[in-house]
Order: sequence, then C-alpha cells, then structure tokens
Amino acid sequence: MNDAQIIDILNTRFSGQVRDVTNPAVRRIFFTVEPKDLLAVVGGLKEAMGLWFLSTISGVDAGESFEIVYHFGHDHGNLNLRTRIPKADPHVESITRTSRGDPLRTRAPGHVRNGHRSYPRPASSPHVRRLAGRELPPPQGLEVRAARGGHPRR
Amino acid sequence: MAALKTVLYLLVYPGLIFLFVYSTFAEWFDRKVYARLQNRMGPTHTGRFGLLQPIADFVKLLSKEDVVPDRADKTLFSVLPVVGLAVVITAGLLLPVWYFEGSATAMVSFSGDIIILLYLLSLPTLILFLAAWSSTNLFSTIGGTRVLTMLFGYEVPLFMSVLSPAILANSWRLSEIALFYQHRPLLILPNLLGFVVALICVQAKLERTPFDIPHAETEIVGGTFTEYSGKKLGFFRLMTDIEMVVSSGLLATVFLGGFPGGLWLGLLQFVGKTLFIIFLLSAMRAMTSRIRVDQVVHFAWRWLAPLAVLQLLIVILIKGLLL
Amino acid sequence: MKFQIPIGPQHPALKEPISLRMTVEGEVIRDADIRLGYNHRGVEKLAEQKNWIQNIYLMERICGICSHSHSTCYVQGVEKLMEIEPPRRGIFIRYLVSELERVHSHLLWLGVAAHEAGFDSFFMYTWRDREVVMDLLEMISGNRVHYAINTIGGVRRDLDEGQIKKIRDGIKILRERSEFYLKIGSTEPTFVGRLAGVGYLSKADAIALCAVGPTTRASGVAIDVRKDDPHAFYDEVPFDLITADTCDVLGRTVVRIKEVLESYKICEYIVDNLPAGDIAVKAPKKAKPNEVVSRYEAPRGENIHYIKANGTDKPERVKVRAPTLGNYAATVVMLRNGFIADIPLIFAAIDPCICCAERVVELVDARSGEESVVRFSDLRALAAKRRPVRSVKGNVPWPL
Amino acid sequence: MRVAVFLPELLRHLFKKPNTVDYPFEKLQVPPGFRGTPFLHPEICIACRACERDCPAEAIVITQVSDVEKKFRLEIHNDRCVHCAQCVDSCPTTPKAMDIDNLYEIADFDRHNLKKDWTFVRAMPKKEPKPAAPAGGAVPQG
Repeated sequence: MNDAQIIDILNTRFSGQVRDVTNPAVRRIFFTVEPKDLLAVVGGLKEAMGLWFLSTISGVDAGESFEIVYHFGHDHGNLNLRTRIPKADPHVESITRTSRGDPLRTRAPGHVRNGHRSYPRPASSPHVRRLAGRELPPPQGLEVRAARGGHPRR
Repeated sequence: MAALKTVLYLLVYPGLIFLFVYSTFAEWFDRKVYARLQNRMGPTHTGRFGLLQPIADFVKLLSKEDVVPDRADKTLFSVLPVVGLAVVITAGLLLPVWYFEGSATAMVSFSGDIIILLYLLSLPTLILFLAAWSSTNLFSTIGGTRVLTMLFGYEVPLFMSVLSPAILANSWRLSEIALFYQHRPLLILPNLLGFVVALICVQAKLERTPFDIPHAETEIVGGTFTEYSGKKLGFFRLMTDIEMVVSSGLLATVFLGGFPGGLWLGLLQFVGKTLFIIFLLSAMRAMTSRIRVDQVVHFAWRWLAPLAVLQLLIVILIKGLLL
Repeated sequence: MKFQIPIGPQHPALKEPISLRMTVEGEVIRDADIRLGYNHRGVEKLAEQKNWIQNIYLMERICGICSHSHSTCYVQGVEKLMEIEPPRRGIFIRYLVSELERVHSHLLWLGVAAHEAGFDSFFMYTWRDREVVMDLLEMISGNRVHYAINTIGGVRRDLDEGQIKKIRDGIKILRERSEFYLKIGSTEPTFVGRLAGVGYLSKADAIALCAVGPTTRASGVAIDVRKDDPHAFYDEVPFDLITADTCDVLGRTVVRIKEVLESYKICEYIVDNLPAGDIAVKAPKKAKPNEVVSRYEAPRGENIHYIKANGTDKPERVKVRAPTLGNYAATVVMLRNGFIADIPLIFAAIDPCICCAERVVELVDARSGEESVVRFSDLRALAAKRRPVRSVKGNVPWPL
Repeated sequence: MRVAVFLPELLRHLFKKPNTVDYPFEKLQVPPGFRGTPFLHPEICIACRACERDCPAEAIVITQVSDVEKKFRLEIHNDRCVHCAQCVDSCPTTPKAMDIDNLYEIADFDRHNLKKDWTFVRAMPKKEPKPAAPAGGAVPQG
C-alpha cells in the first residue's frame, strides 16, 4: 500500500470532498477536507484502507481560523487530514463516533475530555482568553481556604 | 531487696534498656545484611559502621512534630503505641535466656508460657488494626483491613508449627522444651519443616516483604501508619523491632534448642541464634517481591497450613514410635 | 459500597503529578478517571519564540528519560524542512545514542516496575547495571541525561577507537546481565505472581484505543516506527520486532527486556560498520515556509513532531505528541476490574512519562460547569493577598 | 515452580565490595569531554555575540562598557545555563574563546554567586581570509 495507491484512492473515492492532495516526502500525504464532511471521509478511509491508528490531532492558529490536522498512521506511513474551522465558532464533530476512540467519559455530546478534545483549541495561541470571552469568575476554591486561616492542617 | 532486684530486672537487664539496645542492633544487622545482599553499603556514617543509625532514627522521630487527625479518637490514637510496646516487652520477659537464680529459667516461667508468648505476639497485629481504624484516614482503613485479612492467613500455621516441637517435648514450658532438645539434639531435624513454615509466618507477622502489604508505600501511602508521626510512629517502629527480636528468640528456643550454658554463654547463644534467624528473614526479604493480600491468604491455606499439619503428623509419629 | 480513591497528584507511586480517580468496590476497581494538567510548562509556545538551534535543547528538556528521542525527532523534521542530508557517519552516531538511550530507559523502567511491585532487590540490581550504559553515554556525549549530541545536520561529537572498544565491552556485560534479568523477570514466582494476568488489554482494545509502543506490542499488535516508517537508517539494520500475546504486564516486561537485547544487536551493527567521513553538515539559519511530520520510535512508543516553518529563523508551530498520551486511553481500560494493589503496577506498566504528555487543562467550575482560564497575574494577586498568613521564614522576592 | 530464583545471585554478592560510592568521601572520575561550566578566554573573544544569540537559556549577556576603546563585558549566569556547550560550538574564533570545563559541583547558597563576568577589550579577528566558521556561521555584528 504505497503512496501512489493511497492518492488514487483519495481522488477516486472522495473526489468531491478531498482537495489539494500533496505528497511532500515518501510516506507522507497531506490533504484538506471541509469540516462538514469530515466524518464521511474518516469513515470512508476506515473501510477503504483499514485505517485505524489516529496518532494525534494538531491545532494551528492560522490568524482568523484554526487549522486542525488529524495525523493517521497506517501500516507503512502517515496520512494527514487537514480541516479549517472559523475561530468565531470553533466546533468540529468528534470523530470518536467512527473510530471507537477515547473511553474517557464524554460529558457533553461531541465534547471529549481533555485527552483528545473534539475541538482541539490550541491552548497555546493568544486568542484562548478572548475565546473564553466572559469576565473571569473569581477562583472560589482558593478563596475558601484563604478565609480559614490558610493553614490546611490546623 | 527483692523488689529492687525485680525493678532492676524489669528496667535494665532483660527488660527495657537491654531490649531497646538489642532490638536496634538487630534492626541495624537486618538493614546491613539486606544492603549487602543488594550490593550496596547500608547505614555507615552514624557511629562505627552505622551502628547508631536505628537509634538516630528513633531519636529523630521523637523530636518530630506529632500530629493527631481532627476526627480521630484522640485517647485511643495516642495510647495504642505505648500499649503495643508494653505487650511486646512483656513477651520478651518470657524467653528462657535470662538466668536468674542459677537455673536456666526466664524472669517468669510456668507451664503453659509458650501459649502466653504466642498470644502476646499476636496482640500487636490487633493493635495495628485498631491504630489504622482509629486514624480515620482512607488509606489506613484499607491498611487495617489488610492487616486482619493477613492475620487469618498466617496465624493458624504459625501456632501449629511452633507448638509441634512442644508436643514432641511433651511440655508447654519453654525452658523444659529447650532442655529437651539440648539433651536430644538429633530430634531437632524432624522439626526443620516446621521451622521453615514458622519463618514464613513470622515474616508475615512482622509485615516484611513479601508480606508488607499493610504499609506498602507504593500502593496505599503509609497504610496503617499513614496518620502517625513523631513519637507515636517512633514507638510503633520500636515495637516492630522488639517484636522481631522476641519472635526470633521464640523460634530459636523452640526449634534450635534454646540457650544452654549459664548467664554469659546463654546470652552469647541467644545473640548468635537470633541473628542467624534474622539473617534468614533478611534473605527472604531480599529474595521476594511483595504479593497481594488475596495471594497471601491463598498461599497460606494452600501451602503453609498443610505443611504445618504434616509437621504435626511427623511429630506425633515420632512421639508414638520412638519415645 | 463504592467509594473514590484519589491516587492524587502527590503519591509515592507517582514520580510526577497526575491525578487518577478510582471508583473502587472493596478491593476491585470499577472505573478510573485520569486528569492531566498539573505540570504544564508551555513548551510548544516557548518553542515558537526560540530559533531552530535553541529549540534542539528545548525539545530535549520535554522529558528527562527520553530526551534524545524528542531531540532526534525534532532534528529529523527540521533537516527535512531545510532540505539538508546529514552525513552517514553522523546518522550512525545519532542512532547509536538513541539505541543506548532505549537500553537505559527500559532498564530504568524495569527497576521502577520492580519497585512498584515491591521487589526492591531487582530494582537495585537493574539500576546498578544501568550505570554501565549511563557511563557509555556520558563518555560519548559528555552528559548522563541530556546528551545534546544532536545538531541540525548531524551530530556534535565523534567516536574514536578507544570509545568504540569501551562500547563493545560495555555491551558485552550488559547483554549477559539482561539475559539474567529476562530469567528473573519471567520465573521469580512472587514477581510473576504480581505481573501475570494484571492490566489486561486485549488486542482489539489496543487497536481501537490507538495504544503505542511496548504496551500495544505486548498485546500482539506489531507496529513499530523503526519498521513501518524507517527514517534513513533502520531499513538497513537487521533487527526483529518483538511482540508478545499475553496482553498483560508480564508480557510488557518480557517485550521490553527482549527489545533491550535487540538494541544491543543494533548497537553492535552500528559500531561494526561505522562509515568514515565527517559528522555534520552546516545548516542554514532560516527554513523555507513548509510543514513536516516527523515520527520516531521512542522507548515508550511512537513520538510525533508536527513542525511548521514560516521562512523566518523561528518555527511557526511545533506540535509534540509524546507516546504516553496515546496510552492513557488504554490505561483506563486496563485499570478496570483490577485490584487496588495493582494500580501503581498497571499505571507503571505503560512506562508513563507524565511530563511528556502534559496538556493545558481548562479550570471547570464543578457547580456551573463553566470553563475559565486563571491568569498568572490572578494567581500572583491571590498569593500576595495570602502573604500575611504565610510563615515569616523566607520572604524571598519573586526572582523572575 | 522455581523457588528462590534470585537467592544464588544475592548470596554471591554478600561478601563482595558494595557497588555504591561513598560520595562526599570518594568521588567518581568524570570522563574527559564532560560538559561542566562554560567560561571565557577574554583575550581571544571578538565580541561577535554568536554565543549570546545561540544560547538556549539566554545565560550569556554581552554589554558594551565603553564605545571608544571597544571595551565589552561578558556575563555568564551559571544558574540559568543548561550546560549544553552550544556557545562553544557557535564561537567562530579558532582557538575557541568560549570554552567549557568539567566542574559539576557548582551548587551555591546564593544564586548571585553563580554569575561570572569578564571585562575585556575586543580582540581583532585575524587578517587572513575569514576562517570558515565551523557551525553557526556567525557574522560579527560588533
């Protein structure tokens, strides 16, 4: 299953949904997908190539939008699926529906706990605080302890 | 005059001072052998060859801050270490090695003192459980339940294996048992199986690896001793040391033929034989990994108890045929 | 009745802060919840403010035990970005140090796992013999932990005849000791009793949860970046991929010890046919705008660096995914239906490098479920407010 | 079921010399080439700031004391230094102005004692064709 075969699978099977497929190095393929048909492409890849190994998800702060790169490993290389989501509404469907993914309890649908987040907000980008958007509530926990004389043991 | 002598015996020779000094020496010996088995140095800088290290640890603990948890039962929490120490030191008085009035009798010697000694030695386990239960800490509660679960495992094989030589010697009195085996040294051999079982059970009683589950620091932090600090922890440590000395003394009396030969030679025999047993305990501690609580009970009832019964059988057969 | 045991951020079994909340019924674990975020250092953001050379030493300090893995993974990526090819002798020396690091990391893990199981003598012996490989690394690179032998375009130090002879002797001693540990690790009854059947991870689970490294190889999944995606060196080296199918902690122990024996074979291959020539190529200061994914087989599993350059001498984005993060999901499945006594052992079996796999975590208000980010200045203000309560001893002014 | 698998190995070590070293009283020899504390040969330094630019921990600070006679002050903050010897590699002069010794016992009670500084007049780079700087390709910015 070398790169050429994968590229023509991408072009034939997902012709509409996949664009600018590049192959910069041996065993490295990058391609871009729209957020709305992300689940379809990932599901399709799973059947077509038996792709099961999601190494990690990288988030890059690209000015007015976030670029999310899903790094899939397959039996002899690395497949990188790129999507762009607007910064105003940074939500993307979690792919744990297709690959079983993370058994850590999911609180809200589509919101995976801090292991693999479904909208992997690159916490390192400066926009995180504005994204939170709200006035910061006072940190309650520390207040209570301070009030009680500070020394927990006494 | 006799009262003064008793106080002297209680406080100085077989009692507090001697047991304190000898048990710290035994702990030093154990730590040094354990270290040398693991190809490292062990305590070296406190006193000559690190001899004063256990005493230094004890004094350090005495000077440390002593914290009692808010919701713990204060009196019980504070009394238990002292009671434990007292129980173990009184057990020390029963060993037939102190040579008063010429004959090789213990401070207090009567028929049936081996039962008292065994009972006094199993009291610290219950005290540890009470200590764990009264310190209302999650980890110590788990440690306490583990202490009791293990108790059910090793207690019965220990009693059977220690009492089988007594049955062969046809008496419950420690000094008489010792005397019996001094006159017939060959009869020690059939008891060796009981000796191995007793060694493993004593290792479990003293909560040393492979049985140090109740205070396994990598699983439940401090286990029974999580909430203890300062003087109380120091007394518990000392209690475990003295318990090691007294248990190995008991094994030496019953299995290795007691301590003949007057005051000084008897003491020398006592030191030699107990250190030999402590060496065996250290080797066992260095050789094995810690096992889980359910494995302890499983191992005890699958291997130790049958072997103890077998030992009992051998003793009865010999008693019937030979004597 | 169920209650929650916090194997909290501070715990003797955990060398680094991570919180495992276990819901426990008697001695059996029903469910586990892993929480990260106690040790976040902002390495990725810091990497965006340092130039390519400075970042080598920053990447090394992501983890203390697998420092060379991160620096090699980073340097491989940057060399692709700058389109330079390090000379073969440089590559050979670089992967010699990475194999020696795999040996030292696995021996370290063996000792820590033995200590978690309570087998302290095994811990003392493995760590005594680990000193042999640490001395070799100190001789080659000048430091025991952070070797700093990588530079962009090759390595910084060469090997001379005396060092090669020492390496050969060291490997001979280590191989004999490792075979002894394989015997002990798989036959000592009390140790095997603690390891066998503990922390079960079926092959299907290992695949579904994307576990990496020896954890997944012990469940029969044969993935290894050195075999699947060999980067310019491993495709010519004769070594075989170790897998076991017992799916438990014993399998992981055996896989790791056998991997150490394989590493000795690789080291001897490197030392035997070390090509002549220089060891480094001069690297430019800037990299053309491009992106690269570089993968490397760290001792704990697959290590991924996604590096994006924007033409300046500083990277635009460096994303690091350490192998331990991949194994956290599998750890939750492994911990279920285990005993309390086995928690440290199961958690240590994935060889967690907690500081590698650190992610920033939002503070979530327990009552309202609202997420917030506490600024550094807020924390300082709070600390200032509490200062009168604090003990008088050391009012050291804030050094930074 | 093998019992006491580890015992023979343990007993063999019982009377052997312990492997551990009694540190403050006996010290192990550090191999040559060990990276200890960086220091400067002021007379060779051409104050080209290559080391200051490449130091990952920003532990080297070069300030110009007086502009007239090209006097510079180089300060090494040993508490920030990560001992990677990148400064030695980036230094374009031959023989190297920046060097590293193998002292590893540099702990101190006061972190301010860990700062070392040299004040020196800049040495002129040699006249023959500019030595091909080995790594780092530093251009002296003066």
